[in-house]
Amino acid sequence: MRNAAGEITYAQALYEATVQEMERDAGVFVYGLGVDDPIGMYGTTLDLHKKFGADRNFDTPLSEDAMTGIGIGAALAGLRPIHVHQRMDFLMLCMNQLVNIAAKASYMYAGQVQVPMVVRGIIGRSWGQGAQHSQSLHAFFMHVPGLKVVAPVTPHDAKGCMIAAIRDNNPVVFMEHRMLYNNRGFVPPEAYEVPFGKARVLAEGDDLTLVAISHMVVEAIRARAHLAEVGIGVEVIDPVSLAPLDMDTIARSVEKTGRLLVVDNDWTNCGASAEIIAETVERFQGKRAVRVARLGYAPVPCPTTKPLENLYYQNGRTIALKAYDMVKGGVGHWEPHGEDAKEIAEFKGPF
Amino acid sequence: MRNAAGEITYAQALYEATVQEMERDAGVFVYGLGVDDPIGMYGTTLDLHKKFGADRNFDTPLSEDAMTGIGIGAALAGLRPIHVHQRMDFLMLCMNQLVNIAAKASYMYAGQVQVPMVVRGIIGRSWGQGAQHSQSLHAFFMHVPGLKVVAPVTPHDAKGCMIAAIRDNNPVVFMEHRMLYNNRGFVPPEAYEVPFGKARVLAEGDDLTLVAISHMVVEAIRARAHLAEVGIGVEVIDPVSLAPLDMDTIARSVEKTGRLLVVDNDWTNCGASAEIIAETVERFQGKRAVRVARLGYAPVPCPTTKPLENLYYQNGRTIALKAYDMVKGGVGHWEPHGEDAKEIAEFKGPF
Amino acid sequence: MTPHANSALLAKLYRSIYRIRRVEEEIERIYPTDKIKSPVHLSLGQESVAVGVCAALHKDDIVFATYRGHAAYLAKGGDLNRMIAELYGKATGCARGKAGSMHLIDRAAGFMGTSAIVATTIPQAVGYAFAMRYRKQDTVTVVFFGDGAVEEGAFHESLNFAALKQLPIIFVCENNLYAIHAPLRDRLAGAGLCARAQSYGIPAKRIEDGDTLALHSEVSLAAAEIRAGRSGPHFIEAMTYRYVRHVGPGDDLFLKYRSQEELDAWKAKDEVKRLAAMLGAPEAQRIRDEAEKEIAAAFDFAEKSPFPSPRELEENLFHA
Amino acid sequence: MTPHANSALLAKLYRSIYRIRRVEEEIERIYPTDKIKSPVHLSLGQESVAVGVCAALHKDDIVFATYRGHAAYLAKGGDLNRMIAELYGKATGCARGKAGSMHLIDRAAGFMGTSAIVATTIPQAVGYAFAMRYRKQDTVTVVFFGDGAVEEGAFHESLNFAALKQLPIIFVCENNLYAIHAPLRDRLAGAGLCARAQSYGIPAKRIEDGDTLALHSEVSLAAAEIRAGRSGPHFIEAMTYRYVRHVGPGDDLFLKYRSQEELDAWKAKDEVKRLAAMLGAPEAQRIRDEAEKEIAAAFDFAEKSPFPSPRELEENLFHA
Ligand SMILES: Cc1ncc(C[n+]2csc(CCOP(=O)(O)OP(=O)(O)O)c2C)c(N)n1
Ligand SMILES: Cc1ncc(C[n+]2csc(CCOP(=O)(O)OP(=O)(O)O)c2C)c(N)n1
Ligand SMILES: [Mg+2]
Ligand SMILES: [Mg+2]
Repeated sequence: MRNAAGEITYAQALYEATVQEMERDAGVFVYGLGVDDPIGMYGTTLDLHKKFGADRNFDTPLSEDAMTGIGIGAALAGLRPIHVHQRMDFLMLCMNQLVNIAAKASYMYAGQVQVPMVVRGIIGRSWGQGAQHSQSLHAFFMHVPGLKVVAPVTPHDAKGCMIAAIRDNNPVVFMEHRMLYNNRGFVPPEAYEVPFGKARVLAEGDDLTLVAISHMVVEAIRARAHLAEVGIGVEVIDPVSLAPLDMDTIARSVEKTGRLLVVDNDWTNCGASAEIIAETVERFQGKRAVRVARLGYAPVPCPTTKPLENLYYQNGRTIALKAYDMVKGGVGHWEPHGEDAKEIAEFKGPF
Repeated sequence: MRNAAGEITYAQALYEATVQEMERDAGVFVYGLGVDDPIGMYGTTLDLHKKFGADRNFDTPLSEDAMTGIGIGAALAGLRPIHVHQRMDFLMLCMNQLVNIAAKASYMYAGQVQVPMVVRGIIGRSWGQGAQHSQSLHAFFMHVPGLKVVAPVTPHDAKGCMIAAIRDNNPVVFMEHRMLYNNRGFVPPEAYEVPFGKARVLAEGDDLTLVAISHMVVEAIRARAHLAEVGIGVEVIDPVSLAPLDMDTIARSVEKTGRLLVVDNDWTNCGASAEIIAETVERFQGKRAVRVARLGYAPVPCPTTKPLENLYYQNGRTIALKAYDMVKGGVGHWEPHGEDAKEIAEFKGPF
Repeated sequence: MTPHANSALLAKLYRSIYRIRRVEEEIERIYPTDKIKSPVHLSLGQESVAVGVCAALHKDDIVFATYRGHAAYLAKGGDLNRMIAELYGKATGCARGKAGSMHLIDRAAGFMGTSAIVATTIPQAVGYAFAMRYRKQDTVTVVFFGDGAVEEGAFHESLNFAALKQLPIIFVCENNLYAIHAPLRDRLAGAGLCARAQSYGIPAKRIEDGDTLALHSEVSLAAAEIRAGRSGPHFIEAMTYRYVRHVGPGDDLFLKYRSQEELDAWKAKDEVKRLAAMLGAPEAQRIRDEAEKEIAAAFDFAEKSPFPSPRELEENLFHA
Repeated sequence: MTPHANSALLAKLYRSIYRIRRVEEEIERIYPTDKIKSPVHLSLGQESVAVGVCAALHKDDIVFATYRGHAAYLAKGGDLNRMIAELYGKATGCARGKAGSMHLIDRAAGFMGTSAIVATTIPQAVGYAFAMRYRKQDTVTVVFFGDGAVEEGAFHESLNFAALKQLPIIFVCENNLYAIHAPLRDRLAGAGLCARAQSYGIPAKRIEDGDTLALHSEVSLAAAEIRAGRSGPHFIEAMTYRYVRHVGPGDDLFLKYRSQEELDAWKAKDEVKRLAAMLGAPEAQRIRDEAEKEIAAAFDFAEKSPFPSPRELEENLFHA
């Protein structure tokens, strides 16, 4: 898999993490619609049943609600299930088990049980995914105490977070964005954990802190390049884990820049961006005046037609414009130019 | 029902609204577990089947997921269903239909269909309701574009919001707190609508704006009384409707007081309180320094034992203390005394 | 072969099935140009189910379907121009380009929409049937869904309620043997799909080989019973087969989850060919010529239509 | 009456059922004092189901149940002191007072918990059974649920999966004829509960009259088959009846959703009395005396135990 630079894709990183953990711990198993089919969930679970047996990588009936409960039951019995969903949207069928059981079991039983379960959800985008195949909805899982939520962006973090999630003794919602699957990056071949609750400062800058979530990190980096051309220095932060959330790293950056823009891959209302802004201002009030703003999905369901879909999502330009405004105080006009995202326009499946 | 002052209870107000709308519009019907039983959902649906026939007020199998879809289908056909849930917690079984269908149908089909449906959810509290019978979770519904969310606190608003919700051509999540059912207040006997998106300033004050949601409004008023004793003037705002949310009224108040405390009947992480704080600071930044804070459920599932349950919820004293701190800048110590909530301690069912 | 098939009915069925077949083939042909920027779940091979069922319905009967909904939309009388325009993402589309292939709708034709989340339209259809009964209409609701949908809890909850209230609905399960790449036998325990429905006291019938005429007569009977108030819901398991991939155009035998033999066996009993043969050459040719013109015009209409304007992004979220 | 009932078994069953009956009665008696600040869903009248089923299980077999879980908890060997302390909200409770009556647990006894959301423990039990099979254990999982749970989609999804994978689980439906105030006939279409299970190919048996011995022998057989690897899941519909209200103590006949006659008919075949009669007076009296002492001690334990300390509020959310 690895090229000369030791790089593999995001999808390969997930595969590698899963294989290494399945080798290490006989209790780890992978299940969900399509995990043992010839596509193998974009390669992330490809042929695991051939390697580890049909008990440890199996397809399920279309029964997301019960299959979630079944994972919880197996976890209560000491196994380590990984439940895979082709789209985050399908998790709406799992909310009862996730919110009412998985999140609460440990607390409710005063720590006598644990639910070491990983729920992988893939975020769809582009090519007319539309209203029901493009949601992220991590705000739901962040809202409920008892769940952990991670959204790694790089192949390195995908592997490390997956290993950490599998080893975690609590339910972890693991968010993957389909548009990240083909990204390549250096990934150490051995097993390692990326700890939850540690944000990454991906690029430094003095003028504005740009926190971006999941695939929006890619757009944030494009925005940073745009802004560099006009002399604006942006610090880009990837929280990696959303619950727990590393507010200290974000606050440290805002301490320096005085400005915070949060770009989410989700709606803003009661979203992760609201949380990060609220927590930041609670910390800084009376100490320092900070400028804050949020960007996210347009406040509607996702339309399928390309011209509207393009407007629905934030991108390097819209982010750059907002940041420019925040730094320049709304004075002056600017039109960022240069490369736009290509992976979106070029994407044609598999779905 | 009415006493000499023209007062009825919150539960009676809901009943009256429902009867008046059922009389006005033959398409309105009420369904859900227990709605036609001898308890009649705390009286709010009592004997409606006797008055309007079994088609218009009927019990259902325990099938919340499909029964939600069935309501949506009936609404698509032009009826006006009211789906009643004894606990908000059960709505976790309805998320797929609410989030993936009800919220999206109008937009997805470019306005060719509408889903005029009311989803009533009752929030449980006290007497050991515990982790699975005490959740509010309105943040979920606020997060998703296409749903309206209301949480009336007074009998007057309960009636007016219910009538408005029934007449609304969109899905409305209607939140009722069980601890409000016996509260009495003046309610006009004729039909009227309380418009969504208009907050109420329940009491004026110059020092701090206190936005409280659902049952927390009652505690906010207690907190205001405590604070009045030490000369702190609190403006209490009840948003009434959470989506749409009347940020203008809140901002107008904060403009005056410079301080905003939001108390929710829910967790704070990615909650309504995060949204209100974030939106407020986005508006005021650069114009005026405001102090903000959030209070809500302790960040755990709800414990059943009384001593812990008492700590789990905010109350008049905890709110007053927080407000005191915000006004006094953390200087000085104060112990509010006086009456505490009685309805909680005295509550013994029905469940 | 049903003895009652008269030639008018045959012509109607052939017109419907040929048109759908050719629309799907045209979509396949156009797809590589990227003009259709949307996942398409083609009905190729499965057309006869929608055709046989919908031909037995009245205009004011209501149909709900799934993301694999082109055939049902067209068979129920959905506007072809607006469907192709929808696939192209154009403002003239049946949902102004906001919904794509997975969410077709045509209210005028009684086609109430589809969903990309498996099994979700089943309860909606039951709710629509509830409204018909509530209003004492003598119309019928039909809901199409795949064999995979039967595994979702919502299917059961829906059947139980429909049976309890004896609602005017026909459940049509398009059993194409697979959910994506997973064969039914790996997903479903027990005595089969009809047994599921029967456990709710719902009369259930399995129709083999995608037999258009058998489906037509079965649904005609069921609908007549329902309209006459003599029965509640019916369940039909329509055996059928998908010729191309789960999503997108083209063959998928290389994935090896199904065999060439299986595919060939189904193609040998292709209903488009069978109905053509029954109808006879001249009549069939006339129908084909007409359809070709209409289809070419529809793609042309879609090509020439404008995209929605940016201000439509935030429209239609709520109704006043 | 089962011919095989020997006196040791009878004594065991009577000990179990009498103890549960008296615990529930004591809870009823204490309840008006408000020392139990928790909704209680009493098993009065229904004890025999848990007793008959659990007596046929091994200690390392696993049981899941519902908010109406006192009987199953005790029958499986759950600690009585810790249960009463839990109802009192004390730190010595089986969940340190955090869970109350609706969420009992005793891992040492193989009682894995309950849920206040109907039907939610069914898939968890299936998952636990999956883990047993995964590890090639010869243990069995039993899940108790009410007749109302059968209407939830999760029930069907769970049965389908358990049957597909032939998991070591026994589904025990406590059919007490009502879900709160709603009679089963108003909620369930079709041929009854066993037919549902059978449609998944799961062997199903209905046991009448809350017959403790019949339940015991049925579960013994099913468990033996499962342990021997000769069968997958079994389904048992246990007919039973609730003597008091849905929640809380006391009579509810005044609500008129059920009749005095119905209640009397069930009380006439009360299993506590029946087993006492079969066992004979001196032995039964000895068992009763022992139980009374134990129960009194348990309430005393609960009374004297401390409440959890405030710092426990935020403990146990996560595991390290
Ligand atoms: C609730 C849900 N789970 C999973 C999926 C992913 N998915 C899309 S189509 C499909 C297979 C459905 O099979 P079937 O119902 O037989 O319909 P077919 O595609 O064969 O017509 C699956 C699993 C989905 N869309 N919705
Ligand atoms: C999912 C869900 N829906 C509704 C309720 C409210 N509720 C609590 S108990 C109950 C009746 C359940 O009846 P059944 O399963 O027969 O059990 P029983 O109480 O008779 O033992 C209902 C409707 C709930 N707790 N969970
Ligand atoms: Mg299929
Ligand atoms: Mg019952």
